[in-house]
Amino acid sequence: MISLKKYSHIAQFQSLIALFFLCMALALMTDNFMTTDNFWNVMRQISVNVCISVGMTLVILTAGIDLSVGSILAFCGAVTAGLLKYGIEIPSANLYIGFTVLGVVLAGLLAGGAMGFINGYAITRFKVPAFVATLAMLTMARGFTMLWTEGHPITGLGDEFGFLGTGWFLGMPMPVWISGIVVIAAVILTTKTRFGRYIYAIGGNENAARLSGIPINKIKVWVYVLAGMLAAIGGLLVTARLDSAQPNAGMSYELDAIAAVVIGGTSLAGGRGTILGTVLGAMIIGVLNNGLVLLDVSPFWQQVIKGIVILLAVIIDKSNSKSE
Amino acid sequence: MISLKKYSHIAQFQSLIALFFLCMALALMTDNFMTTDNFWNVMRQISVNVCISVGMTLVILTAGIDLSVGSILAFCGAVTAGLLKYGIEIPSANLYIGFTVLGVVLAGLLAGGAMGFINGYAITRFKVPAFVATLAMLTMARGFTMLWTEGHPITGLGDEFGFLGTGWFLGMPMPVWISGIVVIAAVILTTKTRFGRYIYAIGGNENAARLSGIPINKIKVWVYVLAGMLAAIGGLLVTARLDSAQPNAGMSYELDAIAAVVIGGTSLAGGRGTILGTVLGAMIIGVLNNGLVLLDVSPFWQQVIKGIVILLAVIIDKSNSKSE
Amino acid sequence: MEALLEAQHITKKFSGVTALKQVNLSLERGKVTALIGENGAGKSTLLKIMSGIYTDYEGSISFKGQPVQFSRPKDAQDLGISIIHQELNLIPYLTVAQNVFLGRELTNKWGTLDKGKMRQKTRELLAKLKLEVEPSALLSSLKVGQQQIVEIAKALLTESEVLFMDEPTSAIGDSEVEVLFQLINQLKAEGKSIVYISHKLDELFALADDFVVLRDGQLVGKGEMKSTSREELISMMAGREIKVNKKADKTTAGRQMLQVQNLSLKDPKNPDRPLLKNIHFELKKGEVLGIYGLMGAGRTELCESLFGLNHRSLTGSIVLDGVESRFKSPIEAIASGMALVPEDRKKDGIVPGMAVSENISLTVLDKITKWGLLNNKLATKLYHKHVAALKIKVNSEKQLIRNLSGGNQQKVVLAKWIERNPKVLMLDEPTRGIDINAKNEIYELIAKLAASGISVLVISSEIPEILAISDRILVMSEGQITAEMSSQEATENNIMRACIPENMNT
Amino acid sequence: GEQKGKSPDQSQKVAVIISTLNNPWFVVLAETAANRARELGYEATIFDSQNNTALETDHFENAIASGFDAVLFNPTDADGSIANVRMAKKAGIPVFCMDREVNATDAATSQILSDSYAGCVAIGKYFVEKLHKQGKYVEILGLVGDNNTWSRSKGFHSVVDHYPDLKMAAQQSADFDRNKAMEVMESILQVHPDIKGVFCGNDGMAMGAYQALVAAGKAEKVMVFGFDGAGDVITSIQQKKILATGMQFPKLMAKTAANYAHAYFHGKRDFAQKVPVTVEMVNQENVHEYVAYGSE
Ligand SMILES: Nc1ncnc2c1ncn2[C@@H]1O[C@H](COP(=O)(O)OP(=O)(O)OP(=O)(O)O)[C@@H](O)[C@H]1O
Ligand SMILES: Nc1ncnc2c1ncn2[C@@H]1O[C@H](COP(=O)(O)OP(=O)(O)OP(=O)(O)O)[C@@H](O)[C@H]1O
Ligand SMILES: [Mg+2]
Ligand SMILES: [Mg+2]
Repeated sequence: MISLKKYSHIAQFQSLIALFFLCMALALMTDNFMTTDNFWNVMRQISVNVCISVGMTLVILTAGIDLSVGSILAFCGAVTAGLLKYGIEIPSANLYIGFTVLGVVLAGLLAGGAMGFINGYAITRFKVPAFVATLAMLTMARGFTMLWTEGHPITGLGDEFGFLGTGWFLGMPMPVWISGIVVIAAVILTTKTRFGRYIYAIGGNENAARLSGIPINKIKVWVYVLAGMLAAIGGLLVTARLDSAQPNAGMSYELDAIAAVVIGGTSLAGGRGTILGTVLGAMIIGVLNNGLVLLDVSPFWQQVIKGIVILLAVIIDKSNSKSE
Repeated sequence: MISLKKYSHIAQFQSLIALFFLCMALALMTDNFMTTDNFWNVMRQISVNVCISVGMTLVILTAGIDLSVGSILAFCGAVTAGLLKYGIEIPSANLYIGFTVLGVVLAGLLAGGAMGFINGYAITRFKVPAFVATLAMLTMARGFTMLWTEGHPITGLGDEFGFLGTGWFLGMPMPVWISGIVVIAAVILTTKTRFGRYIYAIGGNENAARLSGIPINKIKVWVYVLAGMLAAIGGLLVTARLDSAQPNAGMSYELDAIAAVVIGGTSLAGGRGTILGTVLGAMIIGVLNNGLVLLDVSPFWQQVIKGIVILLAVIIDKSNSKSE
Repeated sequence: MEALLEAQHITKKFSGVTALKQVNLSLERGKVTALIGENGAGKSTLLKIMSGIYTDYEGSISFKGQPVQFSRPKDAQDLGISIIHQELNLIPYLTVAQNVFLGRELTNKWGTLDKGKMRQKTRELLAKLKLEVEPSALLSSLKVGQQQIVEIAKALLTESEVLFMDEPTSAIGDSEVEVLFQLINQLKAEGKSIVYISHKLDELFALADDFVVLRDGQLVGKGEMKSTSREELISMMAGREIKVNKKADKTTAGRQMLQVQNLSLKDPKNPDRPLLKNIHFELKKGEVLGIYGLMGAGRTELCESLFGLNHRSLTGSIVLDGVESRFKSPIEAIASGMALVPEDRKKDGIVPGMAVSENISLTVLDKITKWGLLNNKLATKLYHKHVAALKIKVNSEKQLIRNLSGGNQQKVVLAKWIERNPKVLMLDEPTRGIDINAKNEIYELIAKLAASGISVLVISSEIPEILAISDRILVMSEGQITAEMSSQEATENNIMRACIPENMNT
Repeated sequence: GEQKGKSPDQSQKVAVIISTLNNPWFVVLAETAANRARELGYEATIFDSQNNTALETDHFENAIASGFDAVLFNPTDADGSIANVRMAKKAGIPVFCMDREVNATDAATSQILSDSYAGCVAIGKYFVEKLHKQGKYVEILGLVGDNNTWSRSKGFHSVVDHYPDLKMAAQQSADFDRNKAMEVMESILQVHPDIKGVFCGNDGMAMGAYQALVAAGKAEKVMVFGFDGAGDVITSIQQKKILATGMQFPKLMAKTAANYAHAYFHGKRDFAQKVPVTVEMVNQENVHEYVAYGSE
């Protein structure tokens, strides 16, 4: 029995194999999968999930979870679009503040960070389980989105903003640039910084981390803030791509994000996993979505097949890394 | 670092207080909350969530989770309705099997049990994390429901079947009878039987449970089977109440169920919690939903308020049991 | 005499590591066999195989002459083979009675649990073991030592013919050990066969008939206990001679490093009975202060309080190096030069899923940071420095710490604090579950650290250990300091006298 | 945009992109469109946008990448879907909107629309008439973030709000869900047992509200109005349970869209930008003229 244990620190290895086979199969079964166009297609489509999943990875590494990312995405998208289009007007004070694109982007990030902060604060200060705190935020942020938009989409945001979602730069779509930068930053953060090391330590054994003098609460709050900001970036991308902020955007995106994280080999118990694994997980899901359409599978069957593939991807992962 | 562990077995105590205050507030703010009619109303409305949440409690006590209950509910409702209305017809064999109400109820339970079994099997045999296995099932069962119903509701199921959802018996609505029996059975199961004891043991320390000779895998599979069957009962109730099986029934019911379980004081880490706590949790959610409508709160604000109440309910719980 | 349980040519490999090589073990009725060996020698693994926990191994096992093949722990239990595990295997949120009966619950005629009877039986069992806790107490409210006795009770519940005990005394005090020994002798008299693992050789000489020594997974010696000596056993275990060092007299004239005055700790549950009461002591620079006490005496609470953990319920004064230091968190304590090696290694000491080198650097990440980023080269250098200095047995930098033996894990935890060069190093049971060889190394290390100017506070439940390492000894009982003596004055007798709670004497 | 080089005899591929398949009305729309396209000799594929504009974008991209030749399109959002239609246009692919419009006249090749607003104006008028211009009523909204919810609600209120004696006792959302509508209605009835009418944003919710009224023994006293023209409700109107619904003609719209695509492949280019398909009110008097999702 040869064990792959030696390689178990590259948990994403298994995901890579799964992705490879998936791509091979699709390349054989359709003409259109292996084209440059379709490649950028898939990459652009996964870019939102990649941003959210990266944040989710950080959260899950600390043994937490964030169910609110989809709602935060919607709220930040709406805030961004609303400020860009209408600015802030306070008639009583005879005040009007207009926003540049950079301004609204920062405002969106700030909004996402603030919601993440509330999550983190409830979790660390009041010891609310992450599942519950973020479940409550899922509901609240959706409500705030409705209140802010009054249930209507905000549309017509201009080309400059739209460029972030639809433009190309140096032969690569903007969303791919943005998610790419997010990934690289997150890889550095997790592997090369103290902050990253602390994330793993907290997820691996919170008691030991506390007794080693790691500021558990501070780190955790930051992790949720980052997850909120990354959801905001996702919201930005979605809004810019559509030239419209939809109040219903991001519904159940949290499940896709968690699926990407887990398929990518990160343990829900915390302490183990990598950003690159998550990216592979997101790619598997993206390729699958793309491939099922290319293959003309009926929408009803698509759901069944997607479920089966998620299961298989994780089973392959497990059965290879077990071997003890 | 000493905690109030002594009282943690009456975790539902806090939920009771939260429920009490909620009811008091509503009784003061509306005339119609404290009426017999409205009482049965709320009880009937929570009966589905109670059934699902009881199953969810068992699963969470073993430190698992079941995201697929909503989809299983929809599938079983559709199977029940379909068999009742159309039976099974195999033209090639010149075969037609009709079903009685009892027959379809059993068939629905069987379908739910079978899907739960698949969850349990994937989790125990292939070591797929419960989150992923049931996430995959969430997608698959929804797909199967669509395939079975072809996307259309199955309607016109007859009074005998409808009685299960809308009838009264000895002054109590049938759904309340059914969910009441489920609760009593589950209380006995968890507190008075070996099976129940093993559920707590597995959630408390799986390794220790294994070394004590407890058949971990068997118990876990059974727990998911039960969760599936309880989702099926939920599906039955929904279908019978509406006289119609809706393919999109049960969407995101899993979140409501988990919220009920957690508000009821059960730990997501497993090993701690009670069925009665969960029932209280479901009542808090049900009373809140009812109250917000009675007060005619705008739908936009309802979500915000619901999120805040969930958070508060859990914070009260925690801050009283913390005291470190 | 026919063997009751016999294992032949047992070989067991863990991905890469060979834990056992062709080991034979034969157990007879009415005999206590001591299983001896260094950390990682394979003792626990052998017992786990013989009790049905590991099922994939080479070799054969026979019970009463019949070959048997266990496929799960229950199979062994059914034949009458019980095991007390080295690690506690109990469910924290169940009660004591529920734990004792776990997997073997009694039911009444309705098929439901017979709770009354189980509680009753548990009470009897605990009385036999002289553990005064309610069967309905939650296990998590018990101290480690009490939990270990529950674990023993669990194994004694059924009438077993073979009883494996894997370091049952590692967490309990001497008086409980006494009780246990009486029990073992009684079982032996009833014809039971017992295997006893312990690193405390004195216990083995007092108890065992036969011995078996394992080294690196191989059987290196066996025989009768009475025809061997301590020195012979140790040299068999280690493959070389070992001298147990005695504490050399030392006059510590350093300045005051830590002054604790009137320290009291409230118990939020039980305000009348404080966990710590008017604690008063001083620690000089470069001094080793030993704290002895029975289980539950409050020693762990004292260290935790000094380390900033219980600051809300704490009153009194702590002066560290001339500065009033009531820390609000470990972060502050560490920044001011405190360090704590906790009692429960697995739970509080290590991050099991992290590599050895990552565990070492966890407290000193600033030392391996360059240009704001963690630097692998510096981390490797740090790792090699400590592996060499502390003789940590480890395959590679990347090896996960959970795959190390207990002693080596402990050394890693020590390394991560030594690197911070603390003013005061607190060690809570630093040698629990650690073999003699590693123990001596840790003793030497403590002496070296003290010589380098670090003040050390050591908690131990073993009197010889306390005597061997301390310059001065405090004895605690029920949250109070009941005696203070220099190591010259200290004897087993006066230490024991000070640690017995008063109400027990009356 | 530049034309794809496929000769008409090669099998053309038609994408049917639908806002959601979670509602039978849209399933009918999708399947009719796909089946009609197949009848005309084309390959047809259904895409489910799951009410998610971003997913809709993915579908458009995938459809363009895999060489579809026309899109029969049911937009998720009038504004949010514009970018998607433009993308197809840029790739030289004609888009025919069905049922819902996109708020741009230069994007889709043609839009075959059912005017929810106007339909609900008609229902509003009938509602006023049946309630004799006075009394308490309840409105049950669909998903509050969905623009159909609002166009229906606004159409209804544009009429009803002119009658000061018609008092809206409660306005609640039931997410287009039958079960939620029933539960919301049950609760509302506790506070307002004296309502005379219920207007629901779709037929599923109308059925749910009706079920609640039956359970409360008020089915006779309270008039229920729906919108869509779903099978259940048509039957219920025949049985005098539900008072009226707005019949949109999904089958008609879907067939028209598929026929337009067919014409497009044969060279036709001069399509009307908007082709309204009137929403007809189905009530107990004229219900015999209708079947589910269409007319006799
Ligand atoms: N699950 C496992 N996976 C990999 N290696 C293991 C595992 N369990 C034990 N080992 C290795 O097998 C060897 C024997 O371990 P074992 O626990 O039997 O030692 P021991 O003699 O009981 O030591 P100690 O005195 O520290 O308890 C050690 O090298 C250990 O690292
Ligand atoms: N969680 C708890 N529940 C109840 N009592 C506790 C708890 N923790 C500590 N105690 C009590 O606090 C006192 C001090 O405990 P502490 O852990 O400091 O003792 P110790 O001397 O370190 O013992 P040990 O050698 O067992 O670690 C004991 O009387 C113990 O019974
Ligand atoms: Mg061992
Ligand atoms: Mg202690």
